[in-house]
Amino acid sequence: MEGLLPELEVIRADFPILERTLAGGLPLVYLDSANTSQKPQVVIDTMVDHLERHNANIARAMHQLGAESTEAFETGRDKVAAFIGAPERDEVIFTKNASEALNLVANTLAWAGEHQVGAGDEIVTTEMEHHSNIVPWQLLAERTGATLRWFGLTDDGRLDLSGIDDLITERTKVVSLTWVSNMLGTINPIAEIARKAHTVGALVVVDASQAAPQLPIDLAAMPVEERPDLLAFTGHKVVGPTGIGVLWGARAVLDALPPFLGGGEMIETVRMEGSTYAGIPHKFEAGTPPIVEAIGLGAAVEYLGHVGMEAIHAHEQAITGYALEGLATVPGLTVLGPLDAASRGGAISFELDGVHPHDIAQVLDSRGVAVRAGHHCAKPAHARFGVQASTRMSSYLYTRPDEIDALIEALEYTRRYFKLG
Amino acid sequence: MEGLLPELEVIRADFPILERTLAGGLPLVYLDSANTSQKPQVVIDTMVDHLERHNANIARAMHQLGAESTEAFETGRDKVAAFIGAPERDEVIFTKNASEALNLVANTLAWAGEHQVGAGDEIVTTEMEHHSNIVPWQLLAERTGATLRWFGLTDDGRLDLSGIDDLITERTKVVSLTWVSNMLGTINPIAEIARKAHTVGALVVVDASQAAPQLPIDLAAMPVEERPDLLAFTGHKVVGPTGIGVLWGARAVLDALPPFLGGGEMIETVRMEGSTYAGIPHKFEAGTPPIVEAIGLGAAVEYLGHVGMEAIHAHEQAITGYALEGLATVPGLTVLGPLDAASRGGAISFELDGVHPHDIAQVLDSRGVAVRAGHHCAKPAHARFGVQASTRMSSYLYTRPDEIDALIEALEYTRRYFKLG
Amino acid sequence: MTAHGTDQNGLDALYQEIILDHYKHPHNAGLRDDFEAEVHHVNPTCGDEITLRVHLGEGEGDSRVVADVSYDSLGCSISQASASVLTDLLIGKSIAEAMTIHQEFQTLMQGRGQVDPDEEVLEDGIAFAGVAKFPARVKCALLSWMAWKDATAQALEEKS
Amino acid sequence: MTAHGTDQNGLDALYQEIILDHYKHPHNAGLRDDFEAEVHHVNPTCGDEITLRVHLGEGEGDSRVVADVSYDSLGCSISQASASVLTDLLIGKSIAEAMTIHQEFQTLMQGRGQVDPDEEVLEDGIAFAGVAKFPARVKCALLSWMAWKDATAQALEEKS
Ligand SMILES: Cc1ncc(COP(=O)(O)O)c(C=O)c1O
Ligand SMILES: Cc1ncc(COP(=O)(O)O)c(C=O)c1O
Repeated sequence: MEGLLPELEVIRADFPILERTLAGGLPLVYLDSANTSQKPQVVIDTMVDHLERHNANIARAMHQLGAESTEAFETGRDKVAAFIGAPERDEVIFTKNASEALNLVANTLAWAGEHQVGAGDEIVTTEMEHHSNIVPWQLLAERTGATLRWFGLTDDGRLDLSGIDDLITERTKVVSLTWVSNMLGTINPIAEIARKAHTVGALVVVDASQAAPQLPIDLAAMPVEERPDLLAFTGHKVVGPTGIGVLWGARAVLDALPPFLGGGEMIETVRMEGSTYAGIPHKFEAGTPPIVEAIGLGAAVEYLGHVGMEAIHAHEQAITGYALEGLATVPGLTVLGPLDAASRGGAISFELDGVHPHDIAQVLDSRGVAVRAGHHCAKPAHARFGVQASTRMSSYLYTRPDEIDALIEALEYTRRYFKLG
Repeated sequence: MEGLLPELEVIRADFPILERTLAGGLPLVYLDSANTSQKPQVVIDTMVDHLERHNANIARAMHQLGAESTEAFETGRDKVAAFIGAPERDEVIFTKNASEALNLVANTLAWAGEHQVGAGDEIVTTEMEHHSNIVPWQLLAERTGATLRWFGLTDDGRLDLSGIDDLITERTKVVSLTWVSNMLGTINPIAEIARKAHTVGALVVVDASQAAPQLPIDLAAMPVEERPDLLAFTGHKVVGPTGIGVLWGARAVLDALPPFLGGGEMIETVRMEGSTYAGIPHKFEAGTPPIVEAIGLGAAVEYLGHVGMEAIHAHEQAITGYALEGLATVPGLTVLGPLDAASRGGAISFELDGVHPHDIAQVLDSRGVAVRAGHHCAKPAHARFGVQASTRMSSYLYTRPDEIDALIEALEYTRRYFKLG
Repeated sequence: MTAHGTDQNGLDALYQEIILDHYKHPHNAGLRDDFEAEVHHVNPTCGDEITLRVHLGEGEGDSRVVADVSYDSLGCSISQASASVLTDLLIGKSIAEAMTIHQEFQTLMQGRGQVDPDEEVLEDGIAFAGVAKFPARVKCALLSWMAWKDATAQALEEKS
Repeated sequence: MTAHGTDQNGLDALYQEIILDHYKHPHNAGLRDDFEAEVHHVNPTCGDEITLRVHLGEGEGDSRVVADVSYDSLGCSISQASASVLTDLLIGKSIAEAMTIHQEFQTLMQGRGQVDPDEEVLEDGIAFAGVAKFPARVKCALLSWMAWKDATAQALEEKS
C-alpha cells in the first residue's frame, strides 16, 4: 500500500501496549487514537529516568537536582516549540490539557485588557467543535453579555462558509475553530478563515488537538495574516502523557492578556496589597507545572519528529483511504463527514443501520477491536446530522492495514450477531 | 532517637533517587521535600504499568482498555478520598496542582451563584500564605470590588489572632488559610478559625499542601463547624507525581459553585444555544483528566497509608526536633518561626549572618546537601520578618538523622568558606 | 441459555435473547397524556436519553399504584430493553412494591456479576445479570430506572 | 587562582576572590541624585532586587557618556559583586563602548562555561567566567546588567 510508514513494524515495536492480549487471548486492535494515543517506550523511559534520578521542583531550586530538572523541563518547552515551529520558545505555555488551554483564553478575555470581550461583542465558533471549544465560549458569552455565533455545516460535513461575511463582522472579537474535526475528520481551511478574521481585527484561536498528531505544523512559516493568534493541543494525543497540554500564543497577544491562575512562579513580586506578574511563559503557569509530563511530552514530540510528520501524515492518509474503502463494503453503513481521505484526518465516525453504536463497540470489543462509541464530545455536530451517537474508528502511526481488515470483519460479525439482513 | 520510623532503611530503599550520587561522587542529602517530595518505586511502577498495559482515555471508552483505565482512575479517587477521610468520594476533584484547586474556588466565586463575592464583601487570608493562596484572592478582590484582609503574624511566627473579631465579621464571605506554613513551619489552629468563620456564614478554604504530607487528616471525623468547606493539596508533595492536585469540597458547596473550566466530560448536554452540566466530581474536571497521574497519586497515598500517617508525623517531629537542636549550635544562625518541634511542620527556614541564602545553598550543594534558598513563594511572610530571602531545609519520611548532621556540618563549612568569625 | 453458540468473551451473557427481544419490540413505549411528573435524563458520557412520565393512582404515599409509566428513549439495546422491562415490572404495582423491585434491580446491576437475581421479583429483569459484568454498560441499564425514581419522587411531591 | 585550596565541585571557580571582594566592598553603591532614568528589577524566582539609576552626559545617541550608574541592591554575592563590577566597567565609557562591554559580558554568562573572557574588555568581570557553569546563578550575575540596559534605553527615550 502506497504511503504507509516504511518501518511500520519497527515503530510498532516501540509501543509496548501493542503486545498486550485481551480477554480470551485476543490481540489488541487499537483504533481509538483520536481519543488518546498509545505511548512509545522512549516516552515512558524518559519519565521513569526523571522520576528515579532527577526529580526536583524547577526554577526555584538551586541544587544539582533542581538544575537538572529545570533544564529537562525547559528543554521540553524547546522541543514543543520546534514541533510547531513557534516563532519564539517563550510563547509555548504548558497547561494541563487542550481544554485548559482553550479555557485560559476564554476566561482571561472576560477581564479588563486590550482584548476584553463585552456586551455587544461577538464570538464565532463552528457547529463541529469539541465541547471543549464550545462551552468555554458559552460561559464567556453568558458572563460578559457577548453573543456566540457559529458556522453551520454542509451535508458532507464541511464548514458552510457561504455566510462568512455575515458571520465575521466588525463586531467579531474572537473566531475559534478546530483545525481537524474529531468527529467528522474534516480538515478546515484555517488560513482562509484567519485571513478573514484578521481583516476585522478578531483574534483567531485554533484548536489543534486533532491536527497536531497528524499534520506538520510550522507556525513561523505561515504568513502572519493566516497564522492563528493562539493555538491549543493536548499531550496525550501526540504520544505524550496525560496531564499536559499546550497553548501557543503570539507574544503580543499573550502579553496583553491578564493573568489566568494566580500563584507560584507566575509573579514578579507579591505584597499583601497587590502583586505584579512575570513575563511569558511563566505568567500563565501558576503553581508547580506538570514537570515530568513536560519532559515526557518533549520526548514524545521528538519521537514524532524523528519519524517525520510528513511521513506520519502520509501514513494516516493511506490508512484512512483504506478504511474508507473497507467501510463502504459493509451493508447499511454510512460514514459521517467527507468521503475522500485527502481532505480529512484519521478519525472516521459512522452509523450502522439497526445497531446502536454502543452495541457495535461492545461486539467489536469482544473481538479485540477498540473503537469509541457515543457523541465524542461533539453533540452539536451529531445533532446537525440527526444522530444521537456514532461509532468512531481512529488510526495512528502504529496502525497496520490488517487492523482495518479486523475492524471490517468485526463489523460484519456485528451485523450477523444482531441478525441484520 | 525517639519517634523515628522503625523501618527507615527499608523505606529509604523504596526511593530509588536516594541511591544517586552527585558531582564529585557525593551522596545525595535531599532536604528539599517541602518543595517536592521524592517518589517511591511503587508509584513509578504503577504509572509504568498503566502506560505500558492499560492506557486509554476514561469514561468515554467502552472497550476493555477503557474500562481498565476508568477503573484505575476512579480507584485513585477512592484512595485519595480515604487518605483525607472525605465524607463522600465524589467530593474529591482532581486538579493539576494545589494552585489550580485554590484558583478554582477563587475564580468561580466571581460568578453568579449562592456564594458569589461582590463589592463590599470581604475575603480574609493570612500573611504567611504561599503566593498560591494570596494571588487568586487578590485577583478575585480586584475583579469583583471585594476587599482582601489578612491575619498578621506574631514575632515567633504564629497567626496573630488578637484581632479576629474585627477581621472575621458579617461582611466576610471567605476565609482562606494554610494549615501548615511552607516557610515558617507553623501549624495553624484551623478548627478554631473555621468555627469562628462559620458563625458569620463564611466559607472556609484550607490550603493543606504542607499538611497533607505530614499530618493525618480525617475530614469526616471533624465536627462540621470545624471542618473546612474546601481543602486543597498537591500530588507531588505526597510522594505522588506532578500534574495532579486535589480539591476536596463539601457536596453542598461544590454543587452551588458555577462551573470553572468548560468542555469534555463536565457536561450533561451541549447544544450550541446552551449547555447543562454534570454533577460532581465531573463538573469540575473539564477535558481529559490527569489519568496516569491520578493512578500514581492513588499508589502514593496508599503507600503513605501503609507506612501510617501517625508514624510519619512522629518521624517528622523527631527529625525536626533534632534539626532545631543542631541549627541552634551554628553561630549566627536564626530560625524563622516557632522553635518547638511539636507546634510545627518539617520545614525550617533560617538566616545565617553574613551569608546570603543563595550562597549558603550553593555551598551546601557542593557538599551534596540540597536545600531551597529564596522567598519560597512566601514574600509577604519574608517581608514581615524583614528578610528578603531565607534558606530552608525540609525533611520527609525518608530523612535520616545523619542527613541533618551533614547539613549542620555543611553550614559550618559555609561559615568557614565565607570566612565568618 | 446463550443466544449464539460459543460465548464471545461473555457477549452472549450480555445480549440475552430476552434483552434483544425487548430492544426490538419495546413494551409500553411512547409518551402518554396522563401523568403527574415528567423527567428527562441523560447519560452524559454516551448521550443516551430518556423522557419518562409517571402516572400514579389515587391514595396516600407508598400505597398509591403506579398506574402508568410511559417513555420516549434514545439509546443502545441495553438501555432500551431496560426501559421496556421496567414498565412490565412496575406498572400496576404499589409504589412500595415498585421501590423494592427498583432496589433489587439496582443491587443486581451494581453487584459486578456477584449477585444472584431473584426471578420471582425481577422476571425478565434477570436477563440483565450479565450486564453487571460490564461496568461501562451498567449506566445504560440503570438510566430508565433512575429516571423513574426521580419522576416518582416529583409526582409524590406534587401531591403534598 | 582558587581561593580555598581544593576546589569543591567548582565552588572556587564560582566564588573567585575578586567576586568576594566586590561583594564585601561594593564600588559605587548607593543611589545618587543625578539621573535621567531609574528602574527596579527583580529576579522573580529568588527575590533578588536592584534599583538602578543611569545618568548620561550631554550629546547625541550612542556617543553620550555614561556619567554615572548608581544603585541599591539586595541579593547574593554574585548579584552584588556583578553590580559593583558593572559600575567600574561602564562609568565614563560612551554608550556605544558600554553596550559592547554589556554584550561581551552577556555572551560570557550565557556561554555555559565554553566562552573565554577577554580581560582587556571585561577586567574584573572575567572573574564571572565560573558563574557561567552554574545555570541557576547566571540570572544573579545578569540582574544588574539587564537593569542598566533597560534604564539606559529609557534615558535615551526620555531625551528624544
Ligand atoms: C503551602 C503551599 N500552598 C500551595 C502550594 C502550591 O502547590 P503547587 O505548586 O503544587 O500548586 C505549595 C507548594 O508549592 C505550598 O507549600
Ligand atoms: C478537537 C478536540 N479538541 C479538544 C479536545 C480536548 O482535549 P483534552 O481532553 O485533552 O483537553 C479533544 C480531545 O478530546 C479534541 O479532539
